[in-house]
Amino acid sequence: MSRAPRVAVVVFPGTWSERDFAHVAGLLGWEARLVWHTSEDLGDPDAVVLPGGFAHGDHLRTGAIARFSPVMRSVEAFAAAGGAVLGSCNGFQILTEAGILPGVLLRNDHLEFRCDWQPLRVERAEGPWLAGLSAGETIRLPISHGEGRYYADAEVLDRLEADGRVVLRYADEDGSVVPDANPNGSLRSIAGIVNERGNVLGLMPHPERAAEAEVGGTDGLRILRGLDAWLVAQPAAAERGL
Amino acid sequence: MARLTIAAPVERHGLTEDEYRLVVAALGREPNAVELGMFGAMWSEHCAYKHSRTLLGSLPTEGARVLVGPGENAGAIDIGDGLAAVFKVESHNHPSAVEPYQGAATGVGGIIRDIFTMGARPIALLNSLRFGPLHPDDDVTGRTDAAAAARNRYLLGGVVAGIAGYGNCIGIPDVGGEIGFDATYSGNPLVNVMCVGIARHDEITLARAAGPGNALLLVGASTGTDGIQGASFASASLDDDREERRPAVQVGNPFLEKLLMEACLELSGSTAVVAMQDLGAAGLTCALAEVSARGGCGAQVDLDLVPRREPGLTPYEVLLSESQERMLLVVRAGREAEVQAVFERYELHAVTIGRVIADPVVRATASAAIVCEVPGRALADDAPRYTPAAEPPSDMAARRAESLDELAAQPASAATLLELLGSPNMRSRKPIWRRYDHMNGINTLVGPGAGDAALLRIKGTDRAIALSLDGPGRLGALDPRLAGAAAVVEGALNVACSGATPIAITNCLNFGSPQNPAGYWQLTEAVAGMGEACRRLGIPIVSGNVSLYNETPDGPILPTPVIGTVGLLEDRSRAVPMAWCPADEIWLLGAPAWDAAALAASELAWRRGRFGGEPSLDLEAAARLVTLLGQLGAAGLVSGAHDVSVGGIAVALARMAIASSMGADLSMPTSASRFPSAGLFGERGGRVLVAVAPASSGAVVTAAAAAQVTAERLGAAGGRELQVGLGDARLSLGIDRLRAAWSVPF
Amino acid sequence: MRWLAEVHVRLRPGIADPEGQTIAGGLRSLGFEGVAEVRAGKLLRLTFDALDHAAADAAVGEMCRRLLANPVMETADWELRADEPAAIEVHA
Amino acid sequence: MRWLAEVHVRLRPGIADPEGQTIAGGLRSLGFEGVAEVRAGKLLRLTFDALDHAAADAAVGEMCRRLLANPVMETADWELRADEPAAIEVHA
Ligand SMILES: Nc1ncnc2c1ncn2[C@@H]1O[C@H](COP(=O)(O)OP(=O)(O)O)[C@@H](O)[C@H]1O
Ligand SMILES: [Mg+2]
Repeated sequence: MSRAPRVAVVVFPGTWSERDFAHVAGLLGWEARLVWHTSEDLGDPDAVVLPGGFAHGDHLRTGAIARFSPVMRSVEAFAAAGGAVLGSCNGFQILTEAGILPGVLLRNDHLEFRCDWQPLRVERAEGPWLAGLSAGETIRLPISHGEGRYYADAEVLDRLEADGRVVLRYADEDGSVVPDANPNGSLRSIAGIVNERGNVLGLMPHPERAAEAEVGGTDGLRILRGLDAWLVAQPAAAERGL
Repeated sequence: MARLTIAAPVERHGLTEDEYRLVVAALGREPNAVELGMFGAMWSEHCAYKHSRTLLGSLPTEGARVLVGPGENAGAIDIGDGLAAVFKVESHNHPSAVEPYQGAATGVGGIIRDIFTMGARPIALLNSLRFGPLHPDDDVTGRTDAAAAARNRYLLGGVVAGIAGYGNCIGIPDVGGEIGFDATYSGNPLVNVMCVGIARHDEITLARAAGPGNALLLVGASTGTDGIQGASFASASLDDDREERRPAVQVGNPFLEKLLMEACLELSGSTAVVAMQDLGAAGLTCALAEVSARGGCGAQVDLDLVPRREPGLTPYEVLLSESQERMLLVVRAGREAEVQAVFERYELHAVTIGRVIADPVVRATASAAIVCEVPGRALADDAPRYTPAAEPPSDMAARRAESLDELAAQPASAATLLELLGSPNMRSRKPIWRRYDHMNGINTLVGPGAGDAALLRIKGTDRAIALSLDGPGRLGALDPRLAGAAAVVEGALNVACSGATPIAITNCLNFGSPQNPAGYWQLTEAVAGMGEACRRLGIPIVSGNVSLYNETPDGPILPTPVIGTVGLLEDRSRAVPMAWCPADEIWLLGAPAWDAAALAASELAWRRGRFGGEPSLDLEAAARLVTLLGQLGAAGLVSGAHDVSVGGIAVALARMAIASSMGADLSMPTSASRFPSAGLFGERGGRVLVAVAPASSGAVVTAAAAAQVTAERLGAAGGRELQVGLGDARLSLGIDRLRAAWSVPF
Repeated sequence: MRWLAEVHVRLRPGIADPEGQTIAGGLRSLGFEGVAEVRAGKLLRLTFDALDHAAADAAVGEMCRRLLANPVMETADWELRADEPAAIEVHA
Repeated sequence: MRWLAEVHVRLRPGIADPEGQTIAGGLRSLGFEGVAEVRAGKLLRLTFDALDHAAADAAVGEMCRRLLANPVMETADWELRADEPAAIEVHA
């Protein structure tokens, strides 16, 4: 694909990672467009990002109110048509509330907000975001959330595992998935999952916060950069009828 | 809920009979109940600085970089490239004592509003906290029983959760601060929050009304009975009937403030906006009085137009409500719609409640009748200023005369180092700061726990700013003047240790009642000491806050002047970490402190029940050290630095060893062997440990000599053990033991 | 006419409730050893207009289904009553 | 014997309730225009042992006063009943 990738960054009232994503998009030579939640017009993007924050103050449940914003209709359509969607932190919570991804994110088991660098084991390295990584490797990304405890009933969890849709797990420095390395009590240490087609990724960590060495790491950049290669292999959004 | 009756007596409004007479004089008539309430709030210590304004006048506030000094919502300094750093520290001590979560949360919300009111985008928060002992056995004075300790733990938990709850939700990283424990803070915790914002010079918005006919827009939350009397409440000491006298608790709404912030920042460049003022203590009354007094004009508002959260509010309540997340904007006549459109986009309503008038009065109407008409200046500027009797505490001289020789002569043992490392005032703060989002905005180069100061990059430039918020520990108990000076010096050194140059400070003065001669003496002394140090270091004070009446029936808190320091690092690739590298030489820079008095007011002395001695600090030498550190950093001569503060050299070395996951082999000079405990655990300020690559040590020695700073080579980094030789004694501890001792939860 | 609904949002049985566990622990450490279990939920008091009881009840059910409770981990039940003047003062 | 108490922790009248306001806004934007006000509170379901009804009731009152509600901004009321096997299933 010759032109710069166009990425729609959705902004709900209370979202706060949109500027950080726009900054990193700049580093990647992407064209980032901030889309306010009341608009249904994503502007013919190549990918959609739902950033972190506290949409609607996280009142009631994280993402509970955001999922009804007009923009979500377009996000659902874009995802259904196979477009690349990334929901980080609050974005992940919104995707689950909207039913685009299964399960729900509950209050951390220790009841505290947790902001720290977190090692993660890459379980599967495919799709628009993770193809640049390799399965089994350990990466480091910042986490910053009070409600990241992934929950789904056993059936759903087993299906996710069977389909290889659990793509990131909380791990320790050497990549072992152990209870002590689980920062929020997520079932099966789940940090990130994808939808059936693999085009929608939801994860609690913040890839945009790990895109420059001077702020502590670049594994996040490796994730976002995956999009470039993936897009090259894709028919243009227009051709996919979006 | 505290609701004032119209027939409320003068006392109820916090005014004395004399002050009441001044009000009558200012009005040329008796005030009505509404006006009386307005004066009561505006002339409270909290709003009027009655006991401190005269003192604050003595502080240096000028400097080449100063764009906006004290008097506005926050100070602003030039950081190059046409950018300004806008910052201020604010206290929310009394509200936090009553409802720790909301008290701390609304404190954070308030200081953030001060920053974006100036047109600056907040990029960092810091917080300085003080609590009573969390466990009875942490208190050698034996004053803390199980119930008091439980209350202190409840307050700590609530305050930290409130700071995290507000800051994390609005999305401003909390990048640093400090936390300390002492019995005098039992039941009267200190919650000081600093916010730093960045603005282009031309975006800086002041809070001065102008242009009769211009519109007064009220924006944000609707008005309820929150915190009525808050201003006068913050100025009364916390005696036991506070449960009854408590006003309605204010509840913060960071989600709403985020929208308010984004809308105000979008408007800060606009010519449609003449002025912005946030509503804080004394609510609408204070905002109207200050914008009109600053602008030399007046304001007329119709209270019926103020959006209410609940029915039945009286004019009195509407004028004095401290409902959070509200802003007052002065908008050019005819351009209201354009401003309102911006707020609508952020799902907020901006209501025109009145107009700027030429007549310099604050006039409010309700149901077409005038409910108050008061000169803005009388409310904002004409409160009386007091200089009450000042006298050192009677036992002061005796305590300072106390000798610490015996304690100082005790051998410095590994056990003592481990004890100090694990003590509440020194142990790792990670259990606290990991609850704050400290990375939002991806500017954090050095975050909490990683250095003496936080370091944030300024995107689009090569620069970074260094931020520190620090108080003086126990020095105030023995020498409040020194406490003021030492806090300024520690802030400057924290910033200098990261490679930056301190360029301006803000301060928060937390003291007891000024009506008590000892209390007022402590305040005067601390302010004098701060001023001396700032002049000596050439650092202006651009903003600040005063919190008095911090006392309980058990007595006043330790005098606690908290200093927020902003430093500038021109080339952030020159940033200096806290860690050392293999083979680095470890040097001690600064005036030697091997004498017994170096233990005065130290953690070790306090833990051993030695509350006396004569603390000191060589300001001249400290100033030279700050300059030297700037030179060494710019020349890239030091690979690591950390200032000597609580716990002394031994704890500072342990902190660097832990940060580097590497030991060091060191020996103290023979001059230290007479008073080993003072040498290793003494806390006299003005000293820094630096790690220097062997190749650079020659240059460091030369630079130190030229700067007339004493430099002492202690040894070299390496291995898994921290070894310190002192005379014939040798203290040796593995990194893992140090880290384990330091990493105990609260 | 105006109705008052008290909606109870509860965690489904079997779903871990760290908040409830923490409260139970807190109560026991305060000396209430008899506390066997605490489950934490949400209490939402809605004041709203609807034609009649049936319509009001249907509305609350709809609000719970669409927004107030997430069926993945929560259930909701409610009490509904006409909102008398008295009640208005209570929450005004 | 075993008791079941449903404690309702409510914000005092007049205390701002951002959560309730946000939920009300959310409901209205979903088309429930009739929603006048939402007040959010906590629902705590306590299972505990006490000698008799009087003792159980006193205990709950004490728990509310000491831990469950913050008198500065909250009030608490509760329903108390003996915990029958049925009820146990409900929350087991
Ligand atoms: N209440 C707090 N909030 C945020 N950060 C804190 C707090 N207390 C301490 N810190 C951070 O923890 C680190 C160590 O704090 P402290 O021990 O006071 O500094 P030092 O001893 O190095 O002068 C610093 O980076 C400081 O910013
Ligand atoms: Mg320090």
